[in-house]
Amino acid sequence: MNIYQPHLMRIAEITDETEDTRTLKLEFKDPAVAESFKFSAGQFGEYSVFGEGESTFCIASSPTRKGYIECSFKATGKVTQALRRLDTGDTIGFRGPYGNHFPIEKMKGNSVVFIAGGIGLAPVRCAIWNVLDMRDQFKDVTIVYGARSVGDLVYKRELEEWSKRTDLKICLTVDPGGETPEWKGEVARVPTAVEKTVAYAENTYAVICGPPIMIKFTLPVMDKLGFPAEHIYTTLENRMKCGLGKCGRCNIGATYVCKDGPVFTAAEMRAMPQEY
Amino acid sequence: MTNEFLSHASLSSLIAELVATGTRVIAPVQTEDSPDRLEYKPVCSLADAALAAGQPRLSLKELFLPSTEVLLSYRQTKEGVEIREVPTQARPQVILGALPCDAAALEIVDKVMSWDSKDELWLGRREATTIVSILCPVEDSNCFCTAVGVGPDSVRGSDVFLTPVEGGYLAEACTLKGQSLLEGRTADHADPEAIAEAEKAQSAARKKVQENAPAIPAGFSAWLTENFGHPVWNTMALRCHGCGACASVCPTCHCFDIVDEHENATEGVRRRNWDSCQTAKFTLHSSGHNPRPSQSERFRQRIEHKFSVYPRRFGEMLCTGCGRCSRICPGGMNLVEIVGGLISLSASNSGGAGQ
Amino acid sequence: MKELQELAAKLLRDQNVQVVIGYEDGPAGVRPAFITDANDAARLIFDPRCVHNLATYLKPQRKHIAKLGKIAIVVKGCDARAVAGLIREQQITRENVIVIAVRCGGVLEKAPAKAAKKVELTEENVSVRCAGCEAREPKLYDYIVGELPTEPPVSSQRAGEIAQLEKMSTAERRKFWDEQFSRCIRCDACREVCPMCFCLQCVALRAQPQWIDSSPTPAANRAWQTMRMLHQAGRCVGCLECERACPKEIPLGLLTRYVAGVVDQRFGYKPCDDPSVPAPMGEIKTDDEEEFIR
Amino acid sequence: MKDNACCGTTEEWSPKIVAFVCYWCTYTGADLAGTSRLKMDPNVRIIRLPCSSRVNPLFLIKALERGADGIIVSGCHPGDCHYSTGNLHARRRFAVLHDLLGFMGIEDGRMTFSWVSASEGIKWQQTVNETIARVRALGPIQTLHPVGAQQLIAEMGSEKGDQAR
Repeated sequence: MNIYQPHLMRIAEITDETEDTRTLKLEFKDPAVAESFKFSAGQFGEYSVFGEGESTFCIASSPTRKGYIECSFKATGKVTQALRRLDTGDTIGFRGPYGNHFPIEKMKGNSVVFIAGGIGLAPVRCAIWNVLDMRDQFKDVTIVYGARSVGDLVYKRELEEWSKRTDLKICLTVDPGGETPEWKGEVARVPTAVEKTVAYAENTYAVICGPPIMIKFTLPVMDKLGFPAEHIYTTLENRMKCGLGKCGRCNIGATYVCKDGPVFTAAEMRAMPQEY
Repeated sequence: MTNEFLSHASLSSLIAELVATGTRVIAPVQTEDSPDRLEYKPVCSLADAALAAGQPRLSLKELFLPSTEVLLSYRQTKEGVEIREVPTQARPQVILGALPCDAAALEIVDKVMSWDSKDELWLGRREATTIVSILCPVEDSNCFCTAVGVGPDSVRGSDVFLTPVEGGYLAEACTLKGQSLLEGRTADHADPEAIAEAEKAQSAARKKVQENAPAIPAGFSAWLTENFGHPVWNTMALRCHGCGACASVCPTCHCFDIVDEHENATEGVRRRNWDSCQTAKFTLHSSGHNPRPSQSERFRQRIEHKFSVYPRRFGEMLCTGCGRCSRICPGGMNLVEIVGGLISLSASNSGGAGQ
Repeated sequence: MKELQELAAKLLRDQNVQVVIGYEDGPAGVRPAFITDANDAARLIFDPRCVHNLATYLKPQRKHIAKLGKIAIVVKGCDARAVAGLIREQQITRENVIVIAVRCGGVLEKAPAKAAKKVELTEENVSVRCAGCEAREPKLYDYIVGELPTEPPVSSQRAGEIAQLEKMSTAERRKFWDEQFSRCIRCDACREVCPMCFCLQCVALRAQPQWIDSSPTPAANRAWQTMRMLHQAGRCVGCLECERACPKEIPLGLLTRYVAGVVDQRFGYKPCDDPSVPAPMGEIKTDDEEEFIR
Repeated sequence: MKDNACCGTTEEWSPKIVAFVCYWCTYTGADLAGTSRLKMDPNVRIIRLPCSSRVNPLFLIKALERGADGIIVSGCHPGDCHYSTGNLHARRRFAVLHDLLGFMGIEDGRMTFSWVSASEGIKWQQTVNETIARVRALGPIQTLHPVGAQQLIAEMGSEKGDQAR
C-alpha cells in the first residue's frame, strides 16, 4: 500500500450543523483498520470523494470514542461540495491521521479553557470531548464559543448538552446583530466574551481555534489575562495535498503545517513569518 | 574506491548486454532538430549516446517523478468504491552519462521522499536504477555546482563515476550497485598516466565552475531565515513572470499536486502531477485567501525553500547548481546573480534587518 | 540609446513615473529591466536582442509591479499592440501608463543563450514575426525614440512552416500535434508570459466545472492548447512569448500564427496598436464568410 | 460514453454524434422532423441550449475528447436569431474553431455547423443523415481519452507503461 492510498469509509450518519456546514460520521469499511486506527485530538486527515479529489480537515470526534470518526466541513470548494452531495451509505476515502496534536497528556491535572469561533469549533470539539470523557483528570473546564449569528453555531445539540453540565463553565456568544429574540447567550464578539468569562489561574491551558481575525484579537486578551504564550494552543490551516511533508505547499517559512502542525502554541506562531 | 580503466569497447558491450537483457538504458542523446540540444532518452547502444557533450535540457527528475503519474484507480460499484493501487516496483534501468549535478539532485530529493513516511513510487524507481555519471564538461556561466557543494567531478548520487581518458574511461565504482555493474568489465588498475590525465581534467572542470560563483557561506541559510521580511524580496522578483519554467526544469524541485480525474461516470484515476510554487493557485485556499498573494512572496518561497527551509530540515541545499533555471527563464532571472546578491547583502547587514 | 536613457532618467527625476520597464544587459544576455532610480537609466538598451514583450508586466496579475507606482514602458511595435490590446480590453487605462516607443529594425527569433553583445540580423536568426511588420514605427506612444532602422531581412527558417503543415493530410497533422502536445507538462508558462492571457481566473484553473483536466494527459493537453488558441483569436499580438517560454519547446507559434491568419483572412483584422479598433471576436458582420456552414 | 471503450471493431461500431442546438429554431425543427416521422439514424444525442451562441467551444472540444465521433452545432439562420445577433457571434467563433480544429488534425467531416429553422424538419433530417454518413465513412475518432485506468495500471512497470501517461 503506497502512502497516498486511502482507507475506504462508509458514511454512517449525516448531520446538518448550519445552512452550509455538515458533519459526517464515518466508519472504516475494513474491520481490521477500524480496530487498529488510533489518533489524537487535533490531528487531521485527507478526505476524498473519488473522482473529485482530496480535501484536508481535522478529525472532529474525540479519540476516546472508538469505532468511528467525524468530520465537519463547509461546502466551499470542489471536493467539499461533492462531499455534500453524498448520502448515508456512500463511500469516501480517508488518509490519516496526520500532523501533531493537542497536548492532552500535558494538560492533565490542570485547568483548560477552550475558545472557538464558527466552524473552528470542530478541532476544539475533538479536544473538549477528549477532556470531558476523562473529566476527573482535569481541574476547571471553560468553553467560550461564538459565531456570527445564532444560525452559524455548530454542534447545537452538544452545546445544549454542555450548557446543562455542572462540571464546566460555558459561554455561548453571537456577534452583535446575529442574535434572535429567543437567544439566551451573550451578544458580543469572542474576544470580549473571553475577557468577561475567562479568569487566569496558575497552570491553565488554552485551546483557541477560529477565523484568523478572531485569533488575532483574542491573543492580546489572553496576554492581558496572563496566559503565557506557551500555554495557548491553536491550529493553522494551509492548502495541503499530501499531508506527509512531501508536496511542498503548506510550509510557513521552515515550518511544515502538515508535519510540525497543525497545532501550534501562540509562542510558535509569533516566531513564524507572517505568511499564513 | 580505486579507479579502474574501462575501455570504450568494454562499455559498449556492457550497454549492449544490458539492453539485450531488458534493462532500460538511458543516456543523453542529440535531438533530431539540433545537435547542440541533448535529452536523456532510452538508447540501444553506446553509439546513440552523446556522453559528456553538454547538459541535457531537462534533468533526470522526470524518470523518477513523472510529470503525471497514476496513484490509484477507482471504480464505483453498487457496494461502494473499489480502488486499485499502482504497483511500486519499477523496471531496472541504467542511466549512462548522467551529469553529476543531476545525479546529486536525486540523492538530495531522496531525503524528502524517505523521511518520516516513504514515498515508494519514487524510492522504487530509485532502487531499480543504477547511475553512471560522467565528468561534466561545464555548460556555461550559469553553472555554479561547486558553490552548493556539488561539482563537475562530484560522485554524489552516482553508482559509477566515469572520467574520459585516452581510449576509454577511468571508472570509479562508488557503491555496491556500481561495483556489480562494473564486475569483470574493467582492467584492474589504470595506468598512472591515465589517472594523471583524469585528475587534470577534473580539476580543470572544477576551476571553470568555481570562476562562475564563490561557495555559498555557511551562515547563508540562517541569514535567509532571519531576513524573511527583508525589503529585497519586493524588488528582486520584479522581472519574474511566475511561469514556473524554473521549477519544471529544476532537478530538485519536487512539489506536486494530487488530483482526481473521471474517466467516465463510474471510473477514474487519482494522479500526481508536477506543481510549482511560482503559480498563484499553489497556495490558494478555497476561501479565496492566498498566503502568498503576489510574485514577490512566491519567488521568496522558492529561494527560501532551496537555501533555507530544506537545509534546516534535511541538512543540505535543495539546489545542485545546474543553472537550468537561469537558462530557461523568459524574464532573465539568474540564480547565480540572485544568490550572489543575497550573499553580499548578508555580508553587509548580517545583523538581520527588516524583520 | 542615449535618447532613451535620457528620457527615462528625466521621467524618473521629474517623478512622472516611478519605474521604467525596459531592457538591459544581464549576466546571460538581454533581459527586462526595472529602473526606479534615474541614475540607473544608463543601463537601458535597445537592439535586436530585445525579444521580450514587456507589456506582460502590465497585466493586472502583476501586483508586485503595480505596487511600485506609475509605470513607463519601453515598447517595440509588436509590444505596442499588446499595450493597445490591454487598453482595448480594459485591463489598463491609457492614462495610467507612459508608453515609450522605440523605432525597431527587427529582433532575433530567440534571445541568444550566450551573452553576445552585438548581433546582425540575418535571414537565419531574425524573428518570423518581423516579416512585413507594419508597426516598426509604433503609433501608440507618449514618447518615441530612435531613428527608423532599415527593414529587417525576412526569416527564411520559419516562413513556410504553416503552409507546410497545411499541405499535410489531416491524419499527419493530427500525428504532428499529438507528438508536440505529448511533451506538454501543463506548467502554464505559455499563459503566464502571455501579455494577452489576462483572465484573473483561467478557465483551465476552474474546478467547477472542470472543463480541462489539470493533468498533462494527451487529451487535456490538446484541450488546453485548443482553448488557449481560441481565446487568443483576435487577441494574440504575435510576440511569440509563449513559444519562447515553453520549457518543452512546443512550437506554439505555429498555432498563434495560424489563428492570426484565420482572423485576418476571415474578419480582415490584424493586430494593431490602435486601442480604438474593436476586438474582432466581439464584433459581428452580417456578411461574414460562412462556407464552413453546411 | 462508457461503452465507447468496447467498440473494438468497425462492425460493432456505430458513430456517436453529439448535437448542440438552439432552442428556438433547430430544436423545434428537430422536433418537427420527429413528429413528421422523418427517418433518421438514431446516432445523434441532442443537447438543447438557448442559442447557438451559448455553445462554448469547450463543449465541442470536450465532446470530441470524450469519444464523440462527430459533432453538430445548429441554430437559427442569420437574421432570425431570437436574440437578434447571437448566431452571428457564434458564427465568428465557429469559423475560427472549425479552421483551428482542422489545423490541429480533426477531420472536417466530423464537424457540422448548420442553420436549421423551426420549419426545416427535412433539413434537420438531411443534416443528421449526412453527418452520420460522413462520420461513418471516416470511422471512429481516435480518442485520446479515456486512458483506461485499469489497463494503464496493469501496464505500469512494464515496457509499454514507459510511454503511458
